[in-house]
Amino acid sequence: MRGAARFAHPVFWLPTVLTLLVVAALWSWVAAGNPYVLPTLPSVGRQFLDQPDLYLTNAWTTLSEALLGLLAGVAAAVLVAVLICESALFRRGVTPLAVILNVTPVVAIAPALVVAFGFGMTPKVVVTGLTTFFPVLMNTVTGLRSVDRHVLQVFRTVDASRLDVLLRLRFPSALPYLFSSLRVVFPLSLVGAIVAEFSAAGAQSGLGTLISVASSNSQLDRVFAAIACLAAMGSLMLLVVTTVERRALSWHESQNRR
Amino acid sequence: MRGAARFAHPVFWLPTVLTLLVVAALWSWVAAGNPYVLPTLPSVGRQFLDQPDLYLTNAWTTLSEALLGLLAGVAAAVLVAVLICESALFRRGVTPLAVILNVTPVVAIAPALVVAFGFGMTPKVVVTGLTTFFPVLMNTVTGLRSVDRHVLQVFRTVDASRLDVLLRLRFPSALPYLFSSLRVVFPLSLVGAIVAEFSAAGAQSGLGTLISVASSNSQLDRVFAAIACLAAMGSLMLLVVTTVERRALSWHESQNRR
Amino acid sequence: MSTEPAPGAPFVAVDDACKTYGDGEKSVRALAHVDLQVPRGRFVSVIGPSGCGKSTLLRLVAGLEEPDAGTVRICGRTPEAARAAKLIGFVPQVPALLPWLDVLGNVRVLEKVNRPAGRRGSRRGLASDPVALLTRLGLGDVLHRRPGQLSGGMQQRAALARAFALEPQVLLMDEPFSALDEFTRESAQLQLLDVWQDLRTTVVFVTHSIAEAVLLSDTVVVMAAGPGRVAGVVDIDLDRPRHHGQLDTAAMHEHEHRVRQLLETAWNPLEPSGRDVA
Amino acid sequence: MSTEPAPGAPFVAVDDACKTYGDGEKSVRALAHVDLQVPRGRFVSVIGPSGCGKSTLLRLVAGLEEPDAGTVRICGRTPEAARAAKLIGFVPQVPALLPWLDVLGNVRVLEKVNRPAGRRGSRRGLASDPVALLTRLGLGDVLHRRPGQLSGGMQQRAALARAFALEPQVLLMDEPFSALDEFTRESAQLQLLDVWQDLRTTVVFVTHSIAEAVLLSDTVVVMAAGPGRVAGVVDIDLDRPRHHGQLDTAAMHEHEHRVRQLLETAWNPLEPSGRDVA
Amino acid sequence: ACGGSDDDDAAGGSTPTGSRGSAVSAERCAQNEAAGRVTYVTGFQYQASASILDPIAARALGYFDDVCLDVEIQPGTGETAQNAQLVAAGTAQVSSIAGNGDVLVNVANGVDVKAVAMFGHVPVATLMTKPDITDLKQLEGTTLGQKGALPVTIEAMLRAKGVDLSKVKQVVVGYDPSVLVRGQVQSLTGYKSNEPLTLAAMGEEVTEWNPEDYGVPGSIATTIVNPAFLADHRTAVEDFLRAQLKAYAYCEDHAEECVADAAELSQAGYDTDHNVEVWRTETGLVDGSLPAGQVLGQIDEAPVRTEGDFLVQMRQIPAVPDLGEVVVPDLVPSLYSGGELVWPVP
Ligand SMILES: Nc1ncnc2c1ncn2[C@@H]1O[C@H](COP(=O)(O)OP(=O)(O)OP(=O)(O)O)[C@@H](O)[C@H]1O
Ligand SMILES: Nc1ncnc2c1ncn2[C@@H]1O[C@H](COP(=O)(O)OP(=O)(O)OP(=O)(O)O)[C@@H](O)[C@H]1O
Ligand SMILES: [Mg+2]
Ligand SMILES: [Mg+2]
Repeated sequence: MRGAARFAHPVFWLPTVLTLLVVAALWSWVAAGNPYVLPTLPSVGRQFLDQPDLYLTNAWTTLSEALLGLLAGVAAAVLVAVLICESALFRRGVTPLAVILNVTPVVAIAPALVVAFGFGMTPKVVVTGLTTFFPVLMNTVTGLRSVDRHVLQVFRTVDASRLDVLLRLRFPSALPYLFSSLRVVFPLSLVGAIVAEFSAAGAQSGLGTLISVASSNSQLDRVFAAIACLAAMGSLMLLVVTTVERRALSWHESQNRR
Repeated sequence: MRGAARFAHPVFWLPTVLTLLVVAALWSWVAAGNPYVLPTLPSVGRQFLDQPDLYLTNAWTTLSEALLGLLAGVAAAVLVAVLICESALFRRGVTPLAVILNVTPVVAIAPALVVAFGFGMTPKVVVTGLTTFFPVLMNTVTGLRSVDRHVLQVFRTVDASRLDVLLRLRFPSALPYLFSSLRVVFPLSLVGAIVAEFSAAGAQSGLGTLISVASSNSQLDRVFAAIACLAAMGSLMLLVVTTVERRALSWHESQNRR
Repeated sequence: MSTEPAPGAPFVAVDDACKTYGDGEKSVRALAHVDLQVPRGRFVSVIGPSGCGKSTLLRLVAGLEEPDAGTVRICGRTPEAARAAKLIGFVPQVPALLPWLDVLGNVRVLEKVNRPAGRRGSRRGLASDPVALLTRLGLGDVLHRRPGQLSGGMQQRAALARAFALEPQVLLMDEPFSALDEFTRESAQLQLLDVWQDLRTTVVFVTHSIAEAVLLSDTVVVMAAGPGRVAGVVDIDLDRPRHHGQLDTAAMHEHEHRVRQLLETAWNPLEPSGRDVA
Repeated sequence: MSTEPAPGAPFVAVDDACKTYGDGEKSVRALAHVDLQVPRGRFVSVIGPSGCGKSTLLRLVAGLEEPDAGTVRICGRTPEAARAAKLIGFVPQVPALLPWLDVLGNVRVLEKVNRPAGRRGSRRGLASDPVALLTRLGLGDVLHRRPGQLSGGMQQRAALARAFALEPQVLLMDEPFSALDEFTRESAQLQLLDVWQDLRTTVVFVTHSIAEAVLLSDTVVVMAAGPGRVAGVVDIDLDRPRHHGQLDTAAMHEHEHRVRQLLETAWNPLEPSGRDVA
Repeated sequence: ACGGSDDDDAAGGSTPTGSRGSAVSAERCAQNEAAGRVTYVTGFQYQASASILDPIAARALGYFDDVCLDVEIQPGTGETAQNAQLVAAGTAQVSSIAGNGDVLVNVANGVDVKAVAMFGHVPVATLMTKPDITDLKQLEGTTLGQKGALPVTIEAMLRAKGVDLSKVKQVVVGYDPSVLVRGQVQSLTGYKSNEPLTLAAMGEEVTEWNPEDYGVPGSIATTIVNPAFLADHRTAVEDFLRAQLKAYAYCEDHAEECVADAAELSQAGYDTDHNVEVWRTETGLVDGSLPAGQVLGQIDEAPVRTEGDFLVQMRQIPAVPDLGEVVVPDLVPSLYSGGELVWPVP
């Protein structure tokens, strides 16, 4: 109830709306002077009105790739973070690998991905997973380590198993860090999915494919309509994470309102 | 002294070396079966031996783009994080914008970047900056808010100025979060620079350009030699961040060794 | 000096203050209609059962919480204005040190933040020499250790030094000696009395030790819980300076006894199950 | 029961333990050649000036720190083995509650983590009913509040309940009542004595209150600082059960006096500048 | 989620075809079916280029069905090296690649594919300038926009005209051809069948400088196959090309219908009008450059060698690979009889 009321209050949405209006004004001004660089806002809007289905179905493709990739990437990152945190040997072994995966440009390994995973959705999910992996890994490692010394001592005096320390102590302590990274990777997963659609053969649909096709035809209005979809999805994902975070971290200083 | 000795000890480097050996073995096995997907390691090595200059100069170009972008992106992110943390209005206004910037694919805004920044290094620095901006922003915001309640109260009783609270209290409290994100964005900045070279205007050199040309010619050995450069640079950057972090956060739980 | 209130008016005045934490079903009434008047330069101790709202009252005076009803005035001003005038020194119940600074740094950082207070020009030895201050508190050897490397009592003393160094007009202290042994505590008490007398500081001092309250204070305020309220006030009309040798005098015992009685009535109705188990 | 040591052997034995924190120039000698023998079922208090190494000693016994030299044995085993056998209950100097769990959750989580101890089968009321335990400690109304919503004393009592609920064979407590008022403290003391007598628990109890140490203990160990060492041991040969009414008896005073004297000599050489200011 | 080959509705072209196998003998049908699913990767998405639109149409028209082929069409990303690698790895069996030059570069870099057909005999790349440029020499001291690397054919053209390339500033531009119109670059590389059309549609007038006018060799749309697949299932490759060529001919007359088929396949937005133009332009280039006496699709060693020598000269490859190993010249001619495509196949 209070949550919903919060959203309805002008203080909540007015700044957002105002910023968007300012951006729109700036946009229109630039677009008027540079019709080849930015499409006009009405022409972008018309895209949605003319073919809502086109954007909905492609957005859905990209969103489902992004969400599956998120699931895989976040799960893998948390798992590896746990292993890194539990074993320095593992950390030294795996960190260089993680960096390699992180800096390898997708376009370079796109053929390998298609060979390994076929033309379907899998390579896109893999790319998205790789994109989300590193930020979550780094934050979760720090989070798992940021355990209050005294509480850890209490747990150690009762000979808490590593699993208990992990699940009941380290994991909750890591949540503020984990959520910070989730706020990063939820929107970022969309970028991962799009880049995968750009660069791996076999992309039949998705906003990335749409942007790629539209830009090869110089259909600026379509490109930017797709970007608008992405921005909307990204903002929504961020809102979801923030809302869950607010509930899950009500005990943490970072959620104090002043 | 102790730092240097630490690196020299086998416990430090052996796991890394072992992992790399295992990866190399796996690699060779895959490359033998699929020479079109992965080049053999000797052929990659030969690339370096044959043309060390090529890789050094291009790596330097990419590195300088990445570092400049990092500087800009991290500075902007910390600044915006401070503003967000100081004003809820600003947060509501600016967050959607940040998401839009974060999810916009570089390829789509490449023309706009050219118009705005010309063909030089600037558009790459801008793209790199945008890549690094969001992770740092999100973590720094959480960090600036994660201030111990009691310490904050003490500061408030002496009517500490916002600036004092920020510089002397919030900022140090945010350091563990900031460093987590720096560990992410230092390697990530290389990806940003490369993507910029792929898609933004005016790239004449840089590992991204090298990869893009080589991969369109199926010169896998060259592609992977460039990736090896990236991985080496990324690992080095990570090592630098981690070392600085260790010193700067010696007071923080996350740096406890067990 | 602009900090002088109207003559006769109390320096710290809490009028009919109420404070409830949270809302709805889960709300907690921490304070109900609490009055507290502290004339300038007075040393007032607040004593009461655990959870009765002593810390809340102190935070209210410091302006760290808003009362739901009633008013708080320091020297005739709102707590915010008093903070802006750099009148307040606060020792919270936990040491609340900055973990990234050493002991000396922790004392100095608050001085720096409090800078405009320096303009009063009345600075004496204290603030200008935090090292001496820390040394007197027995921390001379650990000036450059970080809080994480200190014992509990050392942390508490560092927090104490930090507040003393501010030379505040009002010193609000929340169980500042709870982690100190008898002798270190005595030394710290003496130093507190020094600060108080030299600066004519007004002190509001939360403690659980009846003896300490009686020894140090002009007035002991006894609070009761459920909800937090003032159960009684005991004026300690003993001569100054007092010293620990007086602890066993009849006059002292008499006062202690009155405070203990008040406290017992304040405590008893609350936790009926507490005492009958033996 | 497998936890029985060889007859006559001390249950908790610290032999010639040394502990230095850090290394190089910045090192701190916290303990030097400390011996401590606690027979099974004994109640031993440790008292000493702030920073003399009491907490360090307790952490050494709990196996949370390794001694640089010397040995620690609990029931003939290493602290690690004792922990594995779920013999130990520890109340640290700070409450160390989990901020994301409510009071009840904080008590239960440690029980769950300590699960194999349940297999001892000897569980009595305590652990099986944490709500009753918390109610007796005056926390019956705040079972579902989180640590951040509790007063300092409430947090300390929650930490106390958490340790009691474990029904440990050895209870290591670091100033567990420091944030409690006189009456709440008395009630908590009584409950501690209950636990101790019912379970034949061996207690090592760090406190700053001489009266408390004398009232509760069989033996008071007085420590001195610089570096931390045992300055003297006072056996309290008073009858059990004792009660607060005895506080003013001559026998009690006599013991208190001896402890105070030991403590004073332990304290005095350390901070020569501390007392001469008056 | 792949290909359109699962939805049978897509076969509803306007020319009704016979049932499965109607155009082949039972024996050949069995041979083709033994090849299993044939994966074809297009050059770029479902764009109406030669070797993209025609296979799509062949599927839609049911031609593949008629020859008992189970074809799956996967959209490529425009990075034709990826197509070559996928074919060499066997992930795809057949693909289209920009031209012979690309085949040679890939093969020279160790990617093992065979070229079985090609369509146009001119380079597809072009250099656009504003009309005020009347001599390429004028480009010295100006900025040239390209898409990642200057196409060798353009480079050769510029060199042939004596342009000092060190005096031309090269920059990489995005997909947006308007950089030329806005004067940010004075020349811009592109595909004859894309950017000029786009600019024309914007109403902008540009000059196209075509390499073939300066004696630079080139080709459009070379079909590559996996060598092992070719060895094991030659009839399948033959009949794939047969169906593709038949569809090519059909689409020359029914451009709108074929583009509509592609549009239907494309889920990511399709500019039908633009693509009809693309198809018309490309077929014009293909047909216009077909050497006399050759059949459509025919690939011979000679033009490939010319391109190879050219690439060696331009330092793109160290040496021309053994063309006997790369080019399969006899496959396409065998599809014809007396200049006519054989259909149905006996
Ligand atoms: N983690 C640490 N690193 C370095 N020095 C430490 C550390 N913990 C404690 N010390 C030092 O060891 C000495 C003993 O500390 P300890 O906490 O045991 O004292 P204590 O007797 O418990 O004091 P208190 O009564 O104030 O709690 C002190 O000088 C303290 O500064
Ligand atoms: N932030 C908070 N949110 C909710 N309830 C709170 C909060 N702070 C304090 N309370 C409640 O208010 C009451 C008074 O707390 P307060 O800390 O003022 O007690 P206290 O007298 O200082 O006790 P102690 O002697 O134990 O420190 C308690 O019931 C406590 O649970
Ligand atoms: Mg309190
Ligand atoms: Mg201690």
